[in-house]
Amino acid sequence: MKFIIAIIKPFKLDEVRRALTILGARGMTVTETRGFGRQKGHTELYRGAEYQVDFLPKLKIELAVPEELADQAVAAIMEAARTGRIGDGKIFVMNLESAYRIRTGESGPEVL
Amino acid sequence: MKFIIAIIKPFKLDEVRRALTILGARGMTVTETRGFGRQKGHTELYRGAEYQVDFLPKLKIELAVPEELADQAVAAIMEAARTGRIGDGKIFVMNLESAYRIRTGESGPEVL
Amino acid sequence: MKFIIAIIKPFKLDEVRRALTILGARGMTVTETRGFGRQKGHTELYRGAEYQVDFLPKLKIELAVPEELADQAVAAIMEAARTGRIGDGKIFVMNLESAYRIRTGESGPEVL
Amino acid sequence: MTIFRNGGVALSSALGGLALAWPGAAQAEELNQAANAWMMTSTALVLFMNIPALALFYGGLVRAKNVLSVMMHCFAITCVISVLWLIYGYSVAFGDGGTQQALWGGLGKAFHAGVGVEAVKSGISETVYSMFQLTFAIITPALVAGGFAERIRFSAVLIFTVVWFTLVYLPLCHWVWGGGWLQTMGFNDFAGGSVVHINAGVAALTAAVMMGRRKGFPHTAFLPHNLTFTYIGAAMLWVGWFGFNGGSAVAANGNAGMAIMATHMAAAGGSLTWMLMEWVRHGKPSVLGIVTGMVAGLGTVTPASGFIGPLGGLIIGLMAGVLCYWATHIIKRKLFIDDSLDVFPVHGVGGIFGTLLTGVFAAPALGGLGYAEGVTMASQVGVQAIGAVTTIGVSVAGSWVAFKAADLLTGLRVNLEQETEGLDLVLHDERGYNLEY
Amino acid sequence: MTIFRNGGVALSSALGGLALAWPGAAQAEELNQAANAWMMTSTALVLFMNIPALALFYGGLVRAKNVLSVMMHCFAITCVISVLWLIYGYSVAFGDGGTQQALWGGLGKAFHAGVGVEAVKSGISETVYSMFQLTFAIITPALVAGGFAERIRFSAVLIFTVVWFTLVYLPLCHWVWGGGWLQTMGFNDFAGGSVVHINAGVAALTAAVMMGRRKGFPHTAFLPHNLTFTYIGAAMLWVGWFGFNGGSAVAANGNAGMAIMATHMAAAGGSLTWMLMEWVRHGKPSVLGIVTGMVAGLGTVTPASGFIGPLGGLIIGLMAGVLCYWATHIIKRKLFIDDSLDVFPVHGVGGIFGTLLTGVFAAPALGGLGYAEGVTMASQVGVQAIGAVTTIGVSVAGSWVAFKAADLLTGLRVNLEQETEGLDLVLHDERGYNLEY
Amino acid sequence: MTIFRNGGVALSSALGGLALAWPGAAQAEELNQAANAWMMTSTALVLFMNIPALALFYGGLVRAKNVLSVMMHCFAITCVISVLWLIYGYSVAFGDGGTQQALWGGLGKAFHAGVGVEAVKSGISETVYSMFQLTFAIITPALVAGGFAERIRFSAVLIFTVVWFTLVYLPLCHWVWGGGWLQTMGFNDFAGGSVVHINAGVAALTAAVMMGRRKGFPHTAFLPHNLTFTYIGAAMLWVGWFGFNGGSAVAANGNAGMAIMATHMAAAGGSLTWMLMEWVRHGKPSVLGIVTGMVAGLGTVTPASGFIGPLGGLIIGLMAGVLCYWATHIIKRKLFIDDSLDVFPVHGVGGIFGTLLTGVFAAPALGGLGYAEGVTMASQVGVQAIGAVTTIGVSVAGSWVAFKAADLLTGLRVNLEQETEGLDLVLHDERGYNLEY
Ligand SMILES: Nc1ncnc2c1ncn2[C@@H]1O[C@H](COP(=O)(O)OP(=O)(O)O)[C@@H](O)[C@H]1O
Ligand SMILES: Nc1ncnc2c1ncn2[C@@H]1O[C@H](COP(=O)(O)OP(=O)(O)O)[C@@H](O)[C@H]1O
Ligand SMILES: Nc1ncnc2c1ncn2[C@@H]1O[C@H](COP(=O)(O)OP(=O)(O)O)[C@@H](O)[C@H]1O
Repeated sequence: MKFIIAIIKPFKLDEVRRALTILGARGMTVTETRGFGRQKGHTELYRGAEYQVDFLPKLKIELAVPEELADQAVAAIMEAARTGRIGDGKIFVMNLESAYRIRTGESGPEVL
Repeated sequence: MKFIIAIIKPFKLDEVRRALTILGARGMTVTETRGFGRQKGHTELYRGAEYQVDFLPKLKIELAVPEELADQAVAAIMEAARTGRIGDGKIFVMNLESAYRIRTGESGPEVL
Repeated sequence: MKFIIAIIKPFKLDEVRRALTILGARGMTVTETRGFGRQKGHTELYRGAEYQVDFLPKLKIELAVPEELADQAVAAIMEAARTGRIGDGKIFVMNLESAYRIRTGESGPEVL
Repeated sequence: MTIFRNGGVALSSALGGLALAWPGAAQAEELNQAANAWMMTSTALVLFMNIPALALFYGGLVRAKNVLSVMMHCFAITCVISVLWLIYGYSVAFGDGGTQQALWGGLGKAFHAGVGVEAVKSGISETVYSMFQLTFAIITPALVAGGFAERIRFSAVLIFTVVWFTLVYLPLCHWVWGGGWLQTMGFNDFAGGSVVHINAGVAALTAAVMMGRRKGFPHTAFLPHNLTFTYIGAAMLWVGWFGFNGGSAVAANGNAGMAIMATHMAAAGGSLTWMLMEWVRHGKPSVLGIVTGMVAGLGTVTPASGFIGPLGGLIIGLMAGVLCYWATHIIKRKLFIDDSLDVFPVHGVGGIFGTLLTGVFAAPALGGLGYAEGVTMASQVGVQAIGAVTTIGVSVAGSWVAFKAADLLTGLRVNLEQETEGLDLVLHDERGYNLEY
Repeated sequence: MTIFRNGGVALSSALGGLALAWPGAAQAEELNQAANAWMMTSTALVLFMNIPALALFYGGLVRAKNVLSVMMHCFAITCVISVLWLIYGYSVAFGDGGTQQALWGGLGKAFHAGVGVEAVKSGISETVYSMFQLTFAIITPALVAGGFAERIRFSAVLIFTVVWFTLVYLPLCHWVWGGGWLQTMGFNDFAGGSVVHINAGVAALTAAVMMGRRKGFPHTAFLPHNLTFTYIGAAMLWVGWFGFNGGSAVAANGNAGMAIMATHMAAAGGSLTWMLMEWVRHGKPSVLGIVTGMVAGLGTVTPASGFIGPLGGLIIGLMAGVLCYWATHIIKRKLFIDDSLDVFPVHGVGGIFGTLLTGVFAAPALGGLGYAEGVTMASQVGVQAIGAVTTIGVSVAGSWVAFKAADLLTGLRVNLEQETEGLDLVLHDERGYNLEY
Repeated sequence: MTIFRNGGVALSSALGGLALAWPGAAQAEELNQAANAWMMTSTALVLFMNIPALALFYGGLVRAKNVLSVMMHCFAITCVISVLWLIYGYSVAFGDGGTQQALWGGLGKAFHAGVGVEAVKSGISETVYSMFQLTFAIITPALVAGGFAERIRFSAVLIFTVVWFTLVYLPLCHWVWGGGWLQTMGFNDFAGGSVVHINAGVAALTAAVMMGRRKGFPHTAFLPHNLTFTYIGAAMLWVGWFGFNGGSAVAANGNAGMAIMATHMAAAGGSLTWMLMEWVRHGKPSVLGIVTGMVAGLGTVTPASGFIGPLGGLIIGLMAGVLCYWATHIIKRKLFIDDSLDVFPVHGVGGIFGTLLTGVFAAPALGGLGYAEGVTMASQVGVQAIGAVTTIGVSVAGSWVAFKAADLLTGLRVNLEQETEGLDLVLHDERGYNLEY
């Protein structure tokens, strides 16, 4: 199994979720984060002074998938989250050794 | 060492923490997240219109443990977090290559 | 590639980011979390009663780096985040199998 | 506001009120300091209804990324209208229009010319009279902001404000309260059922139709980002409404007291029926529901508040809660119009209904204070209908012009990406909350 | 409220107040417009104390998942009580009970019958008199809500409100302020030490005992989710209390001014001593501590506020801060009673203490305004004790009946899982904050 | 406040105001109940300006970890000053100083001795007079808190408050409003341009210089953690300012009404020009900008508000928005002084400017109400300059002493780590928000 971490622009969440659902993913976990990267942060005004805000609001999607779905999931996120402008985000894939469903105690790819 | 990620229902935090403490875990990190899964979200009223809210509040527990404690930790979380109703959450286990304590610079399982 | 997770004291963010930037890291993702560990939480007053608050505010930094930068990155974080007092935090390193840039579809260490 | 202050006089003495003269003769009046004290308080209360009350009420309802933009609308409108009021607004609405009095008040009092420290109007300082009226002129366009929230450009709001104030608000205000033709005809709008509520509701609906829906409407839930703010705003509106309706008596007498009591009962009634509607239809009552019912009750009772008793107020409120609930449902769920914060179904529908009911509940048999000489319930309701229809017509036409002007000059809407990013960052380089540190 | 308004007259002329007649003769009185203006303002201030002030104060103290439920209590109580007040509340409390005047006011003024625009009572419009009193009837059960917060069913709150208002609030209100037996006996409660504060505190304690503790009490820290709200609410309470106590003079004279000053000093005093208690005992002063001390000072000075001088107010406040601090500690940490928001130790204990002290600090030697003819400090304190004990007795009994009724009809508490999930989602399908977008 | 109330009398009768006698003769005056009603309302409004308004305004501007500390400052200052006021403050400022009247009011009214229920001063109850003045004494040191926010120790704030109130506030207050030498000289400060705004601004600047910068200044952005709070606070300040300036007429007459209107227009003007400055220079207008402009307009018009017309108010406001914008820029970006919440550039600069302009816009040709007999614009501006310079001098010296005393006794600043951790946890064992559950 694979553990996919995707950092995306917040307003792309709906599209990404839809794309993953179509693919058959039945669960995911989303966290608000702040990202620092090539994309420049916005300016904030403070009584006439301007400040650069480096950290931008991003969403992190964590998604555990069976081995065979990993590539498709990456591709689906990539397409759904893309605006083509800097700051679209990153996808990281790691190896997932085991997965359990708390409710039933089951483990393995079928719990995902 | 193993890196355990558990997604649980928020009100189970206390019990999970207690179970892990009994087991000997001396640290963990908790993050608020929103989960999407089989459990249906709640309805919210908005001036007579009803809306389905898909993402549910969940907590993510991150816990690094020495190899030999991993299974017990998973079992402990599983038991403490279970209500038996849909949405109880998932546990994911990954391989942890190294761990450091910032304060001392030490590394290895003994920092956990 | 490596995926580094660092739990640090919130007010050390600026210093850590600076240290990593000097090292050449061009991106990272930061999340607010609450940590439980050896460091004792603070006391909160509530109308004459005192309560111990166990979970302390921490920041989690996620940083994907090319293999060869991993050790330096760990060292840099360690140095920048250290106050020498209990609760400084931990660094966890895991293996990162693949990384993608959403905007371009590229993958590999060069997207980091 | 009308009959007791400037218009029909038959009733006012029966009520033990002050003898109120026609504007032209105001200088000779004596200052009633108690009334003056109450009217300064009322002025503060009505300003309070806009900032912060309405800003909180509306601000809480939008998503976090747009909270500042909505609050900015309320604030900037306050500033712009205040300046225009000093320059020509007060004069056009409340000046002495001479032979054209039926239509407008002329420019004789532009820049508040002749309104000195000692000037008295309707028994209070003319400056206080003017300030009190100004607060009404401020809150009306601010109410409209609920219709175009979460997608309008800030510059468009400013243009709309200037044009709409001039073309829509000032004429209606003069006609109904400044000695214009509707007032002469005997149209009764005590505190703004037509001038404020119908007017704002219709303008918001016009805006919603002209601008189109927010991205995601009607499928996405635009959940209020902070219902505690909406609640606080609602509570402040309730309290402020004592000044809005109670102050419209322009006196610290029993008429003001009775208006406050009728107003209060309508708020309670509207809250309870909206709450019950939800309980019955959805199984649970909500905080947003009860406070929306409150606004419905208050908006609906406003035109009647000075002519009725507390029981009349309660009944109007009870009806308003049900009626506006359904109106909201229909606009949003049947007609799919994205009047973002439901201004039309609450204020517009409530205002129309209340303006008509004013003719009914004034009947002494219903606990009301009675009709002017020679007037029957039927004839009064007829006049009320004329007033309501006039307001709707003027508001639709003028609002269309105002938004069209804004569209041509700067464009009405932000683009889709900006809408998704949120107006606060895009238009103001700010965010409402930075709670991290 | 009592002596200056309806009761003993000896003092009132000495104070340069209005000549105040017995209710029955009210129609003949002349309207004092200045008093009327001030009383309308005071009415607005006291309504403001409940919504939004108390809603904020309480709302901030609970956990985020219950904030709306608590605010809903304050709002729904406002609506329900208002309607009941119009139907029978005002009449029972302030009507002319004829031969039964010692016990209740009868139903002669049900539906505000006979309370016209021109009706005058105690020198102000009777509608204003009634509205002012209504706001007291609203805030008292709302205060009780602090005792059952975070675990009660919403329907139970509604049932409690109706029963308790009828069985407990109205009788006490009549006895103390409406010409009932306690007033006749010379019991002095200027602005509600007994009727409001003892009463609410005791009812909250009864609720806490009957309902049992919240899950986790006393080990878990139920941290206030938003102390800024609690602070804002406290600040608004302070300001609103000028209307609460100042308005209880039912006049815009020196008595009102003196009551405001004494009130203000008590607030300052209570704040400072609670703050110092914390500083000494815990090493740090807290925001929650200082504002709780303020409420303690205000609640305690309330019954005395119109009979004392500013120094008396300050001393009462200083004592209240210490006393209520300890009372809170004992209830929570020794008796382990989960009166969620500490209503009894702050309002109940403060109210009892203040009601007794009213008899003491009225002494001219202590800067007070003196006693009625033939009354000594000892005899006055005795009467004060009778009033306090009566209030406690009626409140315990009536509260028990009210909560028992709610329990039988709909159940008092949500179940454990619902309690953990939070009342906002479970009972209202809403959440206070959606700050993500 | 000066001329109409206690001082030059030439003008007051021309304005149809009350005949106002010298303090010493006050007891013989008759109570004007309407004025009393309005002044109690104004008192409530000005207290409201400090808590919660200023607490919200300031609290929203700091980082989340310091929000409670700032709110605590406002609250504790309120309590401490109130007690000191009762003990000696009122007497020193407004007592009858006899032969030393030019310098101070003596201690004859310490503990409010002789200020009974029936005491009347300037036509209102002396308790009300005192309470109204007290609210000014409260808000002035609270304004200073913006200068030392986010790094001061709480105990240092308390020490500063006691010393500064005694050495700086009371003398200035007496000199300008209590019959002291500046008032005798004809210095005009209607509602506190010098006593409140210059004074607080200069003290804040002194604090900022003495304490040094916050860690990270000027490179790090100290973003407001909650601009919605700042907005709400600003809106409440606007409304409350009607009591601040309108109440300074100490009457419910046309003078109060005119002051309110001029005040309102200045707020609108300052808001708009600050907004435009940002729009032109940064491309976007901000919420923080528009509300800061409002405060600039209000602070600047304060000394003039009772002497000018609405157009004068508007012009003063328009100028204030531009001037204070630049002043803020220069202090922060050129001089790198870390006056945390910009108290000096907004209140100090605005106050100085307004104090001088008071001499200009009083000219009838500019819509003003005229000069006292024998006074010309030039001579009046000269006297105004003397008043401004005096205030600056006294405030710099006294503030230095006050902060030095605090430094010696307890230390001024928390250490670096505490500063980073945040004052709420470090000093008060609390956090503003616990929104998780
Ligand atoms: N090396 C990295 N490790 C972890 N997160 C990263 C890394 N690089 C970028 N990110 C995340 O991805 C986001 C987007 O990256 P950025 O460089 O701005 O643009 P792009 O994705 O278009 O290259 C960042 O805001 C950050 O959250
Ligand atoms: N494949 C997945 N990857 C990551 N998180 C998941 C995944 N599936 C479920 N989750 C998380 O687990 C939570 C519970 O899952 P859900 O399907 O609702 O019920 P259950 O755990 O009882 O099967 C979800 O809300 C989500 O946060
Ligand atoms: N085993 C663990 N797994 C995950 N996070 C941990 C673990 N141990 C500690 N942490 C995190 O590191 C933080 C600091 O740990 P703590 O034991 O308090 O001090 P120190 O880092 O100095 O040993 C904790 O607050 C927690 O967030």
